Amino acid sequence: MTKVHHHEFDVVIVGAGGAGMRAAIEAGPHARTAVITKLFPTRSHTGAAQGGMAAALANVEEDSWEWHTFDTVKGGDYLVDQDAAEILAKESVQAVIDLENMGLPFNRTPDGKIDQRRFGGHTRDHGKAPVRRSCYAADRTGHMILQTLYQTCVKLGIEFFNEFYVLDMIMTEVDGQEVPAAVVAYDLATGEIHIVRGKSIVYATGGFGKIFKTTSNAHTLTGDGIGIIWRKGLPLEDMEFYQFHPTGLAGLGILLSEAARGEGGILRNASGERFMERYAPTIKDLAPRDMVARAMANEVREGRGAGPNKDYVLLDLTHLEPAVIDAKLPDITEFARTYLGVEPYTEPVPVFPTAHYAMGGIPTNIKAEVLRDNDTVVPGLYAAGECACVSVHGANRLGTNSLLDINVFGKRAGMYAVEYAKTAKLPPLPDNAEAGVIALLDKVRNSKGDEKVAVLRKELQDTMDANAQVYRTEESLNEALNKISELRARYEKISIQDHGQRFNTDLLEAVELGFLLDLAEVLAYASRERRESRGGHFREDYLERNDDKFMVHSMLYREGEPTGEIGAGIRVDWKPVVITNYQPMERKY
Amino acid sequence: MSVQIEIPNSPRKQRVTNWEKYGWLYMRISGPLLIVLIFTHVFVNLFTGEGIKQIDFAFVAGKWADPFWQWWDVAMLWLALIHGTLGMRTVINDYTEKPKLRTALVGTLWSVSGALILLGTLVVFTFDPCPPTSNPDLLPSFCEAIASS
Amino acid sequence: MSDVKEIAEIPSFTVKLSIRRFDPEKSEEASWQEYEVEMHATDRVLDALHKIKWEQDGSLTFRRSCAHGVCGSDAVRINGRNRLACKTLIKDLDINSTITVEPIKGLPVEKDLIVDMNPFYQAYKDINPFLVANDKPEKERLQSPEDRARYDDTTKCILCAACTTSCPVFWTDGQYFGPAAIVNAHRFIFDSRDEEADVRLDILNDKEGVWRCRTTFNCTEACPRGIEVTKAIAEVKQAILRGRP
Amino acid sequence: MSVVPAGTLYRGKVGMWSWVLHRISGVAIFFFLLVHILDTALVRVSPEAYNVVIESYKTPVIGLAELGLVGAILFHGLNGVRIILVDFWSKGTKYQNIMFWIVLVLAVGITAYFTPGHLERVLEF
Ligand SMILES: Cc1cc2nc3c(=O)[nH]c(=O)nc-3n(C[C@H](O)[C@H](O)[C@H](O)COP(=O)(O)OP(=O)(O)OC[C@H]3O[C@@H](n4cnc5c(N)ncnc54)[C@H](O)[C@@H]3O)c2cc1C
Ligand code: HEM
Ligand code: SF4
Ligand code: F3S
Ligand code: FES
Repeated sequence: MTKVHHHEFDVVIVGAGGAGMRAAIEAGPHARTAVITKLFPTRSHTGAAQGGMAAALANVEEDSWEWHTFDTVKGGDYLVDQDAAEILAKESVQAVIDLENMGLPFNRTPDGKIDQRRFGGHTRDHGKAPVRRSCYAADRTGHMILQTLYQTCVKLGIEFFNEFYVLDMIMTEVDGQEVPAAVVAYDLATGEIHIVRGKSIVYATGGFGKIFKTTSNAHTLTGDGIGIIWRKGLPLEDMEFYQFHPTGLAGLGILLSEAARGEGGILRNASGERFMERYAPTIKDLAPRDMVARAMANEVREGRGAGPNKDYVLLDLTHLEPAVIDAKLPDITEFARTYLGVEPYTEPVPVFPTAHYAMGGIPTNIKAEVLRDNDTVVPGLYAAGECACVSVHGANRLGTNSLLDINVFGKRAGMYAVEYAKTAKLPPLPDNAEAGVIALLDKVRNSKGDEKVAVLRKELQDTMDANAQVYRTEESLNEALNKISELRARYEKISIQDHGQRFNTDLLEAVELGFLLDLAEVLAYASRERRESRGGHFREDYLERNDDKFMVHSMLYREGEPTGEIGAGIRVDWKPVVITNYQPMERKY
Repeated sequence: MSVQIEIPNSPRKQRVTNWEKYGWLYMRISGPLLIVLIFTHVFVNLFTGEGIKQIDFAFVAGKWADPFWQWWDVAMLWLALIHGTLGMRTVINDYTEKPKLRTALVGTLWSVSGALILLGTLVVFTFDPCPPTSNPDLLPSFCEAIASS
Repeated sequence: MSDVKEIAEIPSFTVKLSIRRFDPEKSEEASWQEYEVEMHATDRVLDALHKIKWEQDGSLTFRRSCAHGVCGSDAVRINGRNRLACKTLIKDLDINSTITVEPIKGLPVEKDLIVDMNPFYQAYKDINPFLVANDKPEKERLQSPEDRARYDDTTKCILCAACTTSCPVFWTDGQYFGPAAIVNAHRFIFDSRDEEADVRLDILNDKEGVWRCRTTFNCTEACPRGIEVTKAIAEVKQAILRGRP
Repeated sequence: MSVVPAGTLYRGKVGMWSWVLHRISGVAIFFFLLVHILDTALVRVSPEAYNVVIESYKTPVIGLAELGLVGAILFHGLNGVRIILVDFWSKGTKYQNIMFWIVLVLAVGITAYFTPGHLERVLEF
């Protein structure tokens, strides 16, 4: 019998990345708060973020939050909810100041203010010229944010449950409404189960890049949080919009921040041509990511790729002063040296797009409350960060807007979760709350087939890279969906080798694969249903943006168990986009 | 190990002054002094003249007849022994885990060192270069002069 | 379609790994187990561990996340030295002899390459690793680029524990705060905005504080972030002697 | 919870091995010093007693050990200076490696310089 432990809190936060800890800092001092995380907090993937965090501080040149809003809306190909984008841009200044006050070591201007630099898609006065809006700490901004937030949590004495995998959420009915009562977590160290009850529950579990092969995401970004929400029958929004970052180290996917281009790096094809001049004549290499990524993929497709297989392009930093590179881009140049053996001072670095960021996720409103349909909230349930979709990123996220998102909406999630917890009662816990997780684990543990987790995962990633990446068609997406159905069937026949209780990562990788399959399927399905090209979603069979039909968010619902038929068990619905100031226009840079 | 809830940070109590810093500094101050003292000592005793062969009672008595060498050797004794004892204490602290054993060993160490420092100091200052009952051949040459006077 | 190939056709070869296995559910004793895997020169030790786990022995247990040296999960002892498995390229090791991989030293081993990190984190927390500043600025606190540069090196720490568990003094009784805690104290002691340098200096003036460092430089050599750890410790020692940063 | 006994030896570099040597030499010198104080104290007993003990210092076996002692003192002392420089000189940590080799060369060199004469004296005994 697995041992089951019970805990009660006011606010339960799942995930200790930037969003989770930012929420904890708001909640901790006002309510009994627990943070449950499958990784030790400072190992969360927020720490990998490099470039910076956008805020119209106007420390180095004129800037305003309206311009920032506009850039965000335009960058997201107008699929952005503009009320949310306004909040993001307006509250960005305070978010940066908060971090600085907590101790974050931003780079400084000569007069001691927070320094700012350029970043793709951020412009002055509605697209006139690039603006310096990204606040940064060398190319370790995410690292510094994560460390600073963790330090603040230590200061506040926040309670963490480290290396606890949340695998299920218990819903219950209170006053005729479904509300979350608890999350069920698996303690990696002991294999025991913990039921953590809370009045409000915040999801901040990050992304799911591991559905792709080439990705900048960590091995642990398997989308568990989003998967749990999905399995509870709650909807997911805009899942077709996945960002491919232009400059991943070729073959590896390790990210070289856009800051490299912000500081003057240039993309070149095999013949040394600065090809972005052809695709985005005004801002060239600093065009939004989806455009650059597609341009790169196109160069390679049309035979202008570099290297022995002509399958990548080159990021040229050689014209920059080594001192500038050392001061502003130390880490990413080290990646090039360590992993490719390329010296960025003198040689261009091989790069190719890498799966990077999920624009979609758990739908929320601007109070970070999770939605159960287009407008009804689930009381007491919150989500923030990459796992959430407040829709500030729309169809394509601007660089530096995600670190901003996790801070602004992480903070909001914490605030509103506390506010709710102050008046709410602890929802009753249904009997046998642990049953779901125990069944899930036992199924994997006892399965006696001959399929291997790693093989299935690799096949999934391969098919996603081949069929649902930068370029997509009805055909390729159907192929992906077919493959996923096949993998789903084979997943029933997996077996694992480790049957122990302690630190059983073999078991958890199998569970994580289950979530990956779910999310890959939703992504491919949503991509197929969106028969247009917009932002990060590019359909070769529907080249144009189609505002008449698709100026809407997709809302995906799980209806029943997947049957093995393509897309069976998934239903798509649509949700209007909130437009305040900016009417959709063609996106040109 | 069941629940791994981290211990929230609790404010730290101010502790009494500890001597670690001074011990550490002492090692670094005595070190260079010891270089001068010991290297000269070794040089005079082993490199110059007959080297090790010259060392006997008469040699020692000859040196200590001069207060300069008396003070030299006493300084060396104190500095080196305290330096060595502090060093040995570090070594003991590193390799003993039981507090009792640790206290016992360090206690013994200091007792032995203290005793030896006292002994050595006494020897140097109460030393008689020309003990009257001894074989004059073993004594330094100046004893004859003293004896005959 | 866009199936990314390796940079150039890289030759593959067989490497032997000897991994220190330990599972208290099976045996009280740890033992070495040998594996052979096909690897490419650009692969990292983490890739080899994954290959073994995914293809040969699912019970092999280790921590990892980011796979490019920024999260600090996978500090292990490779060929006798503390390294991040994800930052150690196979080609940089001698592939003609067996590569040994074992858990970092001085923390209780839980299973295979996983150690109990709690004592390590506790030492970190003990130095008050957070900014203490009581003024309430309206905007950001100002800090000159020079003042910012003063503590830049030690802000890079990812708490991987490679340094602390390479320190011979830490191995002796595990009571020493260890280099990582000192590095993180340094980060605040020399931050011009911080007001509690004296408290931190006092904490590190402890019996188990900086004075236990014997300048063996293992920490500096092990740090995957290239932090000059021993130097940071020396600076803290001097600050304690001075009584101020 | 169990601490599994260490596997291989940690392969530290110069810094670690210099510390190992420093510690071994320090402990060795310490014990020698204890003995040395006691034997010197014999001068208070009688010249005969002192001389008898001192004679044993001049035998070949002990004579060889004395070489080791000289080497140990040289190394410990010079390495002590290196440590002090690492602690107090801002560039000390940068040059610790090269300083170690200087210490070693000096210690070995001076000991070697001293060896022939000393051996001659103890061997003819
Ligand atoms: C290489 C890279 C560079 C980037 N650079 C930038 C940049 O320059 N600017 C920018 O704005 N954005 C950048 N981004 C994007 C941004 O960093 C991320 O989107 C953001 O950090 C996500 O934060 P998060 O808090 O939502 O999630 P994460 O930081 O990923 O945290 C997820 C947390 O959830 C926990 N968790 C997950 N599943 C479970 C579970 N089942 N049970 C318990 N806990 C769980 C994890 O332990 C972790 O603590 C970058 C991203 C990458 C990958
Ligand atoms: C010749 C001049 C000497 C110098 C310059 C010197 C210098 C030093 C220094 C600086 C240390 C501290 C090392 C550290 O903190 O890491 C030290 C340690 C030590 N010294 Fe000396 N020393 C000298 C002579 C001696 C003598 C004569 C003895 C024996 C009595 C001795 C025994 C020790 C011991 C036992 C240690 C501790 C070693 C350790 O902790 O690893 N030293 N020495
Ligand atoms: S100082 Fe370096 S080795 Fe030590 S924990 Fe930090 S990053 Fe790791
Ligand atoms: S390894 Fe240890 S002894 Fe000092 S220099 Fe580093 S802390
Ligand atoms: S896996 Fe993150 S540091 Fe190695």
